[in-house]
Amino acid sequence: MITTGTAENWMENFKELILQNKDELTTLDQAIGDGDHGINMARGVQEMHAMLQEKTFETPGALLKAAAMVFISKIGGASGPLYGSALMKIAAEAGDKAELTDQDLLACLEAGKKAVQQRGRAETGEKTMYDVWDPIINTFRGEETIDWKAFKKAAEQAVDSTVDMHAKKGRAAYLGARSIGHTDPGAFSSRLFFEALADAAQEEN
Amino acid sequence: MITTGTAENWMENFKELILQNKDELTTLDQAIGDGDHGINMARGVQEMHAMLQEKTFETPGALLKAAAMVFISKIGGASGPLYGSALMKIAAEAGDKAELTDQDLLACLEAGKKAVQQRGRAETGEKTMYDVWDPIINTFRGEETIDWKAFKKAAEQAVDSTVDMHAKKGRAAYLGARSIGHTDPGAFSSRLFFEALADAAQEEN
Amino acid sequence: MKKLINHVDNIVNEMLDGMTAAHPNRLRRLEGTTVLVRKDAPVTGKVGIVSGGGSGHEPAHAGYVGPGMLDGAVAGEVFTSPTPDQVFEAIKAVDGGKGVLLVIKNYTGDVMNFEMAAELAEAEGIKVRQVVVNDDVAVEDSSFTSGRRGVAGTVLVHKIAGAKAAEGAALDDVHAAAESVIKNVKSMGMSLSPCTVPAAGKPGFTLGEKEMEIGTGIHGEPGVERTDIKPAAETAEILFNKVFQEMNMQAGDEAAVIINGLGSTPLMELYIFHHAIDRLLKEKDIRVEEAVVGEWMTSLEMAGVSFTMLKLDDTLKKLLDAPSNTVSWKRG
Amino acid sequence: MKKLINHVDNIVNEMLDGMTAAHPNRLRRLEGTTVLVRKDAPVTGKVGIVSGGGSGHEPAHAGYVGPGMLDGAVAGEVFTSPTPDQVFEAIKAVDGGKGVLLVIKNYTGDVMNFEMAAELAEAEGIKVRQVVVNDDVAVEDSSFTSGRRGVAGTVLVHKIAGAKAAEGAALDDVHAAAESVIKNVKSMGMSLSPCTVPAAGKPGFTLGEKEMEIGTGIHGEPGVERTDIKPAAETAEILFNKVFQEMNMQAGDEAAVIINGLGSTPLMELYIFHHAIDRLLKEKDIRVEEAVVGEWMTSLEMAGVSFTMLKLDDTLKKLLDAPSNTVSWKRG
Ligand SMILES: Nc1ncnc2c1ncn2[C@@H]1O[C@H](COP(=O)(O)OP(=O)(O)O)[C@@H](O)[C@H]1O
Ligand SMILES: Nc1ncnc2c1ncn2[C@@H]1O[C@H](COP(=O)(O)OP(=O)(O)O)[C@@H](O)[C@H]1O
Ligand SMILES: [Mg+2]
Ligand SMILES: [Mg+2]
Ligand SMILES: [Mg+2]
Ligand SMILES: [Mg+2]
Repeated sequence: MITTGTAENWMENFKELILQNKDELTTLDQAIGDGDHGINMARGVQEMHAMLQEKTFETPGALLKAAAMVFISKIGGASGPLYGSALMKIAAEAGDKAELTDQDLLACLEAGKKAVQQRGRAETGEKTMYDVWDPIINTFRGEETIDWKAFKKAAEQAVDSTVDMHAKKGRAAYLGARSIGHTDPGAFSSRLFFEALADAAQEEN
Repeated sequence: MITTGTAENWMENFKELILQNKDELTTLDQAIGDGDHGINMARGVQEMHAMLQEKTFETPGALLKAAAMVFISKIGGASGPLYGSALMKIAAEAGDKAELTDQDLLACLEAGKKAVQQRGRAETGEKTMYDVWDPIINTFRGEETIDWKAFKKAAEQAVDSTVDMHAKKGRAAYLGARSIGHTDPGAFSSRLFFEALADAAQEEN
Repeated sequence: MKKLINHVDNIVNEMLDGMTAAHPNRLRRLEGTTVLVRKDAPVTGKVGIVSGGGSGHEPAHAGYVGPGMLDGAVAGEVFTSPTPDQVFEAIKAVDGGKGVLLVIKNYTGDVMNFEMAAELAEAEGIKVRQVVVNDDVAVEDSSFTSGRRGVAGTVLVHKIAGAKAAEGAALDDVHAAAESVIKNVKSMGMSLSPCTVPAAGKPGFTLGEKEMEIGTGIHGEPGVERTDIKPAAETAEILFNKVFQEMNMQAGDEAAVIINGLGSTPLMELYIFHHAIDRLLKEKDIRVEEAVVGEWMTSLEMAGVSFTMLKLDDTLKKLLDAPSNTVSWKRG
Repeated sequence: MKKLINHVDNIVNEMLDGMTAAHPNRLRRLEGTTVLVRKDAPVTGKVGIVSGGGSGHEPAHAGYVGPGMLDGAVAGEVFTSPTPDQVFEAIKAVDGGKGVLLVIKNYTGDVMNFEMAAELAEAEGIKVRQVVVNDDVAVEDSSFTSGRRGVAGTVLVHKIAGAKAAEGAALDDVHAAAESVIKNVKSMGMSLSPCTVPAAGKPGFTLGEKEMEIGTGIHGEPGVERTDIKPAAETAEILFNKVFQEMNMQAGDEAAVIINGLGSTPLMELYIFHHAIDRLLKEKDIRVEEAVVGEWMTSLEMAGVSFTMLKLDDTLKKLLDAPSNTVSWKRG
C-alpha cells in the first residue's frame, strides 16, 4: 500500500541512497561514460529533497509529479529526462488516488518503464537503465502483492546482468566492445530507485 | 702566441666545453632565468663547428670574425649578441696579424670586454657574464705573458663571485633578491670561453 | 585539481556572468537561466537558431552567439546537457516569428533534453525544427546504436545555418542548410592528457607518460585505441585518413578544415599538426582556402587535437564566407 | 614531456610553415628566414611595423600580422629572441619607404638583437625607430636594472601603432602612438603550473599540488611570490590591485582590458576570472566597452592568467577601435 507518506519516503530514501553511492556512480560513469552520473543524480535528489521540505502533497501522484519536474529541470544529461519522464508517467498513472495498491503500483511502474523506453529509444540488452526497469517490471507484472525482498533481489540481479552487455545506447555505446565488463551507471542508480521504493513500502507494512 | 690554429682550437675547445656543460647551463638558467642558456649556446657552438669544418682562415682575426657572425646569427637571446659582439671586437682588434702575442691577445680581450659592457649596458656586480670578463681582464692587463693556470683560476673565482650578487641585468634581475645564492649562467659559460682559450694556448706552448 | 575557480557549484553561473560582463553589447543572459542570447534577440523576421550543451567546451556555444550565427546558447552543467526548461526559455527568447532551429550535438542526453524542450515549445505554438550533428568518425556509425557523437563540426553547422537564417530564409530552408553541412562534415580527435570535471575532482581517465589515445570524445569518453605517443605527422595521418575515408571527395574538390585544440595544446603545436595535414590535403589535391586553427570546441584542459573537414559546394562556401560577428568567429 | 610535435629541432620551422599553409592569403614566409610578413608587404607609403621575439607565445606575434596591425613578425627559437639578421630581413621586407617601427618586448636579448638589426638597417639607409614594451608590474621598475618585462600589453601596442600606421602617419607619429600605449598599459600574471621548453624536456620550474605563483613571466621566469592556491576572485584582486595602483586612473575613466590565458587555462576559467575583475572595475567606476578574453600572449602550455589594463583617451580609443584584419585580432 503506497500512501503519500510512502511516496515521500521512497523519494527521501532514494536521495539517501544516491548520496551514499555518489562516488560509486561517478566511478562507474568514468569507466564507460563521462564521469558525471553521480554528480547529476546527487544534484537532482538534493533539489528534490529541498522541494519536499517546502511543499506538502495530498496524493502520491501529486508528490511524484513534483519530483518529476525537479528531475527534469535540475539534472540534465541523459538521466534527467529519463528519470523525469518515468516519474511523470508514474505520477500520471497514479492519478489522484490517495493510496495505491501493489497492483496500482505495478501499473505505475509499467508506465514508467515505457517512458524510459520511449524517451531513450531503448531496447533490452543495450546496457542502459532500461535493463533494470524492464526485467523488474516483467518479473512482477500481474502479481497481487509484491515480495519486496524478491523485488530488491531482482533489481540487484538486473544490474549485474548489465556487466556482460555490449552497450548500444548512451555514451557507453561509443566504446563498442570495450564497454563489456563494466556495470552500467544508470542501471546501478535505477537499482537504488527500486531499492528506495522497497524500503519505503516495507517500512509501511 | 696565438696562431690561426690556436684560435681554431680555442673555438673547438669552447664547443666541447659547452656541450659537456649544456645541461648544467640550462639548469643554472632555469633557476634564475628561462632555462635556455645551455640550449642557446649549444646551438651556437655546433653551428660554429660546422662552419669551421667547411672554411679555412688565414689569420686568427678572420677566424674569430667568422665565429662572431655565427654566434650573432644563430644564438639569439641575450647571449648571442653578447658573445657575438665580443668576438667581433676581438677580431677587429686582432686585425690581420698572423700571430698574436699575449699582449696583443690582452688588447683583444679588452675590446671584447668593452663590447659586452656596451651591448649589455652592464656594470660590474650586476650578476652577468660581465662579472667574469671584467675581473679577468683587469687582473691580467699589462702583463707580458699570461700565466694560463692563474688565468683559469681567475675565471673560476669570478664565476663563484656571482653567487652572492643581486642581479640587476638580464632575466635574473626580475627575481630581485631571490637571485642571490645562484651562479649566473652566462658567467659560467664565459668561464668556459676563457678556459677554452687557456687550454688552446697551453697546448700551443 | 588545479583550477582558477571559486566554488565548484558556481562555475557555470560565474562563467556566464563573466561572458556578459566581457561582452555587454553582444550578449544578454536571460534572467534566472543559463541561456545567453544575442543582445538584440529576438530578431523579427529571422529564423532563430539555438544550440548548447554541457559547459566545458568554450568558446562553444556562447562564443558563437551573434549576427550570422546563433541567436541563443544554452549552457548545462560541465559536460552535462542542459535541461528542457532552459532550452525552452532560449527558444521563446529568440523566436522572431519564423520559428527556431535547434542544433543538437548527438549525445543521448542532449537529444532527449532538447527534444523535450521542442515538445514544450510546440505546445505553445512555436515552430521548432531540430538537427543532430554527428561528425565524429571515431565512433562506428550504426542505426542500432545512438550513433556518432557531435564534435567540432558543429561550429560549421552554426556558421552555415546562421548565414542562411541571416538571409531571411524560412525555417525549412535553414534546416536544409544545416542538414547539408551535417551530411558533409566529419571529424576525429586524439588526446595526450585527460581533463578533470571540477565537481568530480579527478581526471576522467588516465594516460601513461608515453601514451596517447586516438578517438577520444570531447567529454573525455574513452577513444578507440590507446597507443604509444606518436609524432605529430603520424598522428595527423591517422586522423586525416580516417576522416577522408568517410568522405566522398575527389581530387580538385574544395573543403573547409578545422584544426581544433582540445584545451591545453598550444597553438604552436596546432600549427605543427596543420603543417602535416596540409601535406595530406595537397597529396589528395583538396583545396582549402584558409584553415581554421585554434580552440573551437574544447574539453576543459584536455591536451589534444581534433581534425574536421567539410566538403564544400558553391552554396555551402558562400554561406561559410558570409559575414558573422560573434565573440569567437568573425568573418567578412 | 608530452607534445604534439615531430623533431624538437624543427618545431619553429614547421610551425611557421603550418601558419602560411593555414593562411596563404594573409601570410608569406620570407624564404630561408623565420620571418612572416603580410602577403602584400611592403605596403608603399605606409610605415612598416615589425615585432617578434622567442616562439612559444602564439598567437603572438604572427597572429597579429595583417592590415591594421603588424607588417612582419620575427620568430626566434622557443623563448629565445630571434637574431639580428632575421629581424633585419623583416625590416627590409616591410619598408614601404616611410620607415619601420620595431616593437620590442623588454628582455635583454630582444632589446640587443633588435637593436643590432636596427643598426644594420640604418647602415643601409632604412629609417628605423624602436619602442620597448615594459608593462609587467610584477617586476620592480628601476633605471638601474633592465626594468620591467613586456607581456600581453604588447598586443595593444601592435593594435594601436598598427592603426596609426594604417592612417598613413609618419614614422615619428606611429612611434609616438606606440609610446603613448606603453606609458598607459600595465599587466600582471600568475601561474598554476609551469611549461616545458621542448628542447629542455623538463618544466622550467615546479609548483606543488596546492601552490600557485604570483607574478610569473611569460617565459616561466619565477614570479614574485609563491602562495597557497587561492580562489579566482582573490587572485583577480591581487593582480588587479597591483596593476591599478601603478596606473593613474580616476572614477569615470575608460580602459581597455585583456584577460590573457597563458596556455592551458580553459576559456571557462578565464571568464570566471573576468567575472571577478568586472566587479573590481565597477567598484572603481572604470568603464570598459568590451573585455578581450582569450589567449593572446601565451607561455606554451603554462596554466595561468594575466590581467592587462590600458587607460584610454579619445585618441587611443579611436585607434583601438579602428579596423584590423589579422588571423587572431579582427576588428571593425
Ligand atoms: N538511450 C538511453 N536509454 C535508456 N537509458 C539511457 C540511454 N542513454 C543513456 N542512458 C542511461 O543514462 C546513464 C547515464 O546518465 P548520465 O551520466 O547522468 O548522463 P550522460 O550520459 O548525459 O552523462 C547511462 O548509464 C544509462 O543507464
Ligand atoms: N645586460 C646584460 N649584460 C651582460 N650580460 C647579460 C646581460 N643580460 C643577460 N646577460 C647574460 O646572458 C645570460 C643569459 O643568456 P641566455 O639564457 O642565453 O639568454 P636569455 O636571457 O635571453 O634567455 C645571463 O646569464 C647573463 O650572463
Ligand atoms: Mg554521464
Ligand atoms: Mg635564458
Ligand atoms: Mg554527462
Ligand atoms: Mg631565452
